[in-house]
Amino acid sequence: MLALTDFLMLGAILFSLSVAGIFLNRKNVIILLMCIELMLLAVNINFVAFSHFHGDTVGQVFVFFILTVAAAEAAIGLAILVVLFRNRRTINVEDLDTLKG
Amino acid sequence: METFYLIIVLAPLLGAIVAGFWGAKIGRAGAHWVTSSGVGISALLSIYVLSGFVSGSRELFNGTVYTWMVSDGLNMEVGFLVDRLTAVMMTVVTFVSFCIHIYTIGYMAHDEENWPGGSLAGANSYQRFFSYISLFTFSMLMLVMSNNFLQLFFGWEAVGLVSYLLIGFWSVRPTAIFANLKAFLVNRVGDFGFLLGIAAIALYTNSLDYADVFARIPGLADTQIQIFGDTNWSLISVIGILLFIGAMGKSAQVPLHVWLPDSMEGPTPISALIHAATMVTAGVFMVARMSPIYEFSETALSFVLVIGATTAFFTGLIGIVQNDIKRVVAYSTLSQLGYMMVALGVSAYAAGIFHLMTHAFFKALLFLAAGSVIIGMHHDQDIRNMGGIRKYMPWTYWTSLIGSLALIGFPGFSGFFSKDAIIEAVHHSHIAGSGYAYAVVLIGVFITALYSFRMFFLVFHGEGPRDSHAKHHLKESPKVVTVPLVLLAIPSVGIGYLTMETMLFGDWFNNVLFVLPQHDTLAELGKGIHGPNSMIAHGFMGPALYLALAGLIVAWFIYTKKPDVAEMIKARLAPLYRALDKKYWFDEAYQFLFAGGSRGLGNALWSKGDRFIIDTVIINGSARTVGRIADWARTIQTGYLFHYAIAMILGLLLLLTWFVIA
Amino acid sequence: MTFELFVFYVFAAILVFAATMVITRKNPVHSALFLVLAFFTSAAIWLLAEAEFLAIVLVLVYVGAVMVLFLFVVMMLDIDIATMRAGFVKNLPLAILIAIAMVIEIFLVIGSGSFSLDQFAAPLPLPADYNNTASLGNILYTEYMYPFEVAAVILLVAIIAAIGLTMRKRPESKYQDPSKQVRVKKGEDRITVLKMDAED
Amino acid sequence: MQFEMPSLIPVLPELFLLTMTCVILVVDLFLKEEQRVISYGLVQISLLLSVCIVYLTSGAEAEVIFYGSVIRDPMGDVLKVAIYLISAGAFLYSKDYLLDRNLFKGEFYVLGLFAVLGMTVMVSANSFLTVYLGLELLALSLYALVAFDRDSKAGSEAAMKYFVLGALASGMLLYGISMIYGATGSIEFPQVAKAVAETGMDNMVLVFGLVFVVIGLAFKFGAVPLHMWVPDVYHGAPTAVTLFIGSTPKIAAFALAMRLLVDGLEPLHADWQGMLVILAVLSMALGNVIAIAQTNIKRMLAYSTISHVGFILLGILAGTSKGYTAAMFYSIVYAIMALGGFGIVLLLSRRGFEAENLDDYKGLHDRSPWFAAMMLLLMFSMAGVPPTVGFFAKMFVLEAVVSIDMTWLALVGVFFSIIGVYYYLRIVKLMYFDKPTDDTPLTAGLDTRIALSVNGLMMLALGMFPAAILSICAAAVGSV
Repeated sequence: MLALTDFLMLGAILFSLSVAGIFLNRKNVIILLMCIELMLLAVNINFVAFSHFHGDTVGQVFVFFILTVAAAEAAIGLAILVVLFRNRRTINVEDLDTLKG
Repeated sequence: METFYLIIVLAPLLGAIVAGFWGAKIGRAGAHWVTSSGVGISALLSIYVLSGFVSGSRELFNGTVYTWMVSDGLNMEVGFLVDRLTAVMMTVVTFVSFCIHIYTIGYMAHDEENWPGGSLAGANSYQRFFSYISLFTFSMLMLVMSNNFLQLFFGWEAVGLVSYLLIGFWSVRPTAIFANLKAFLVNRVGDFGFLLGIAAIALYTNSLDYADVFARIPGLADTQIQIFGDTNWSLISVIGILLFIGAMGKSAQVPLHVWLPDSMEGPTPISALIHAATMVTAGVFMVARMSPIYEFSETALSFVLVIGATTAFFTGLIGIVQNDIKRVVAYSTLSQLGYMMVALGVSAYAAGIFHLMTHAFFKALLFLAAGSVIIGMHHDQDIRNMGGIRKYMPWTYWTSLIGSLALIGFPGFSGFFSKDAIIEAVHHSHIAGSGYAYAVVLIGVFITALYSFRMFFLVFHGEGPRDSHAKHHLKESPKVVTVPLVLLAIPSVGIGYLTMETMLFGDWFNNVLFVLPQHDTLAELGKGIHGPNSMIAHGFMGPALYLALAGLIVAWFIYTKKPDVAEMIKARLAPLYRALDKKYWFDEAYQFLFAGGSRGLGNALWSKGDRFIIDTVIINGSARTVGRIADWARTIQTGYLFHYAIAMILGLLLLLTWFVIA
Repeated sequence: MTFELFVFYVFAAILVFAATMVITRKNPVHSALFLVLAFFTSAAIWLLAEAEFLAIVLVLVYVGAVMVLFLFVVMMLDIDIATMRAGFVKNLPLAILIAIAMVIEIFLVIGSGSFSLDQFAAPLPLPADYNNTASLGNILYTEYMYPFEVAAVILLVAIIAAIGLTMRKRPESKYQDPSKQVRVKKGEDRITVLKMDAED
Repeated sequence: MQFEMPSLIPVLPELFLLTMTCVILVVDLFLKEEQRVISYGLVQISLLLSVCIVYLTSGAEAEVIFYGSVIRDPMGDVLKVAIYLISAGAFLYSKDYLLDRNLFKGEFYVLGLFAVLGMTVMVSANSFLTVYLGLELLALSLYALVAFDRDSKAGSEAAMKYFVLGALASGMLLYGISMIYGATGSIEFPQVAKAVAETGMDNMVLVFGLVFVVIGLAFKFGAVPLHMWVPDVYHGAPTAVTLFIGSTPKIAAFALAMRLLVDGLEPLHADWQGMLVILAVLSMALGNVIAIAQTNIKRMLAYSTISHVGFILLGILAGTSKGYTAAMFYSIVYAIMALGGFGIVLLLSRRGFEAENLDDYKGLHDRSPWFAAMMLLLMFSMAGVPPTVGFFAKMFVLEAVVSIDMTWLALVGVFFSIIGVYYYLRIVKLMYFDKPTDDTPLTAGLDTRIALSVNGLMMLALGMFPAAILSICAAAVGSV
């Protein structure tokens, strides 16, 4: 039978992959944004699974809101990205180092 | 009612703030008007309060104005306790302060001459001075009107602060800076004891409110505590002595008296207001206020008595050999403070407060008169250069005479009643040390008369000033100086006669000062005395009066008739003279012990190693190390997003490992 | 192994593969497309968990709108892909290490039995006439009215922010800005009078 | 399903502010450039009216509405009032700055008000869902505000960093929330607390979820090691935005901590206390030490923020009502201090010139003795020199820590705040003892001058009468 643990493990792997992705990617901010989407997906899988096994819909409602917020977040993130690109002509993560120390 | 008392306290503060912050804007006249009217309002209202108590229409007030904070059940509040003792103190403080405000207008009129040209600190010094003395009045009122130990301590420190500011007022003079430092250091010793005393009270009674503490003290009378090893100490004695150490600092009792004579480096109005009339009597007021504590410890009372008597006698002796007009008055102040402490020591609290009051008037008068002479002499303070000033400054002369007579306790003058009451109270006391104290205060009377009139005759009688230039310029001081002299001369003469009955023997201090029946020396004394005239008559039967007259006559004889006698005595008693002239080497001893001692220690250590360890390693080293760590640590902030992310993730992993897995 | 479990594992494997591709591709367009794949597979997994409505929303909203936005931006920005992979291998070991540490820690917790079938029995399949959308809608507009409104505000913020940050008039077109002209101050902005010594 | 329309009175402040924000958004469209000050006026009026509405709808009893999503209690009311007032101050200070840089736009105020709204939603949240949405509303508005100066390279860089790290942190927070939901089966704080108390403390999953929640929370606070965004964002953002980010969000973060940790996860106190100890010690140490090496005042104040956060965490981790009171007092006082500190930075900046370097403060006393004195008070207060209010804020926190027998922690706090005194006093030294490098007169409107003076003098006044705010905080916390 499909157990709760299976879903959670899947979520955990996705979560770890997205974390690794944020660290791994030093060239392209867009991929960082995608990693964040991936991380939210991991969380959503957790919520859907818990909701299924608890037999209530609260978890699904939460996912609904996370999706909404993630969409808004993506919009703002991309807007900032565009501004950044216009100012610097690059979206290389390694070039974002004028503020430090 | 609260608002009414708040006005009394806040009016001087308001004046101080206005004159302090906007001194440059409102100018000199603005500054002295705003501060004088603030203090004037307080003085009028204080007199109104006092008259209310006299007529019996005013009730005791004890209330909290503002709860500052509550910590572990300990209430820290601002509150007022206004009873008859407070009313007397308020009136004395505000009245003297008001006189001094007016006097300062004349005294500081040419203050810019005291500063080198272009000195930044000298800018608006006039306004600043007024701001300080008003601030002092506020602080002193906070101190005397307090109903709890916290506010008492606040006032205690605040008057100290203003006192430091004013001693060092002429900050371009190295002597003023030195005196300032000395006052600061010596008072820290006293404050340390005071703070420990308050802490002990808070610890054992869990309250800072006077009424609560006093209610709990009888229950603690038998409590013993262990401080060092297994020796038992009576808690009340420890508290009493600790608090008194604070009073010794503030009221300049031996051996913490060394700062007061040096404090004369400050402008004369300050010497009158702070270092004679009010602040230095804070210790006396405090002990009287704490009478419900002191009454339960004869040890503490004896301690107070012996210290007071020693101060009264030995500092008076020094007064005889001083040549600086202000220092003579300063030593006389020390001696009189000793008298007040003696009164407290024999539980004659009322007599102590009574002497405090009369002394405030006549000593302020004497100081202001000295200041008037100094103005006339163009800031020459050496009495050997003076003489014959009587002709030039009649107002100053007559008021000085009144002040000096009051000081030596001439019958009918205010000082007579207060000093005689103290001496007689000591006579009736039986606690340890009272025999020594009685002998000492009696001789003290002779000495007081001697130094007071030595100064009086040297300044006002005899040949004119040696310096003909000075003579040429000598003239009576302006009205703003002489009017306060007259204002102060009136109570110096009459206040004793008018109030002694009620204050000493009447019910004025009932429920305010607490005296155990077995200690009640004043009641015993009161049996034989009915009214002021009876007290004067009684005075003629005791030795004190004759000693005072003897002192006066000796002074007259030596310093006007046979000046060479003084030289002869000086030669005969050379060692004693040296001891007095050097003030018993207290300053030298302290210099040696504390300043010199540490210097010797420093020399004893290998100086290079010392310098290396202290300067290089600890001071510079730690600063440099922190700086270096800071420089290194900021490189953690690389500016790279992925490093920031990994810091977050590592933080997460750290907490996970620590709290979940482990 | 039941059919359900088999389907789950297949989709899970595809999902993990897609996610790995997302973070390792050098071309952001590829990454985005793998992310789309990841969303599709997880939508399928959500169907297994009987969250039909969310599965549809994920495909429609996420794949249909958000990912398209991503692709749009990727293509709009003129990015030099050639330099994109330098230093990638250098960081790989640490990244793998961190990911593995993370996975192990999480597995230790969720694999400890708290979420096993003994604790959480697999729920019975819901009746055929059960309407996931209706039941979600029922509570969304009643119990969760307040969060719903807040979410609406969040979307409004996103609109304002995105427009405010990115909308601009083309800089190369010449035009006058009257408000700027009006606000020029006399001395400092317009002209500076230089005092110079007359040369001999 | 029966649906009962809940009473809207308890959320009236939020509703009002939302309505007004939308009104401003629309009104602003029809305003000419030179009439833009009308929007500004509307913003201030709405904030002040919101304060009044909070006052009118307040009450000693806590009310839970919207099926457990929202709670209105005295703590929330007090924090909301503080947020409204301090935000109003922030908008006031930034007006001249924005005008000088062509940033005086309606969107700034609309986004700012949405951020305020987000904070108040957090403050009155009663479930993980509401908290999360409030948090995102705040965060998204702030991301946009940081990038608000579209032509600033530093601004867009800061915004990007803030965005990525913020999204990462909220992902972690959500992961934690999902675990807690899984373990307890609820997302409403009272039910969660009940379930946690029943399942017992040794539930590994709960602690696991808690770690993620604490991490998300620590990011919002800017506690070490989740502090990296703070200096870069403070530095890169336009100073007007830095002022805003530096002040009220600390109050919101405190509310977040109270709601999550105390309302929701109180039974796990022993666990989160340990975590907060680590974060607090690291924050106080790193913040105070790195601040010494800074030459840019915005960065310096950013590191100083980190160290202050350490102190706020100390108060929270005490876990007693005394500790919560102290932390609440500290966060409100800190917001006021930061407002004043950045207000002075704004005051010294002018068109084409940012007073960002410490050297720009040289000889301020000669240029303006009054504002030098105000800065002195603010620096003293941040350093914790008596009798300014900063001293009492620190003292109350330390007292709370000592009273739970963690004296060593208090000593650590004292040690690092002594190190911290150095860099605050360095500013004082620069202002009073160095010669000014430029002597341009300060150009600021009367409103800014008055507000800054009040702000500076408050340091002293609140120091004299700390009980005024402390008793309010104590009463508010007592109801939790």
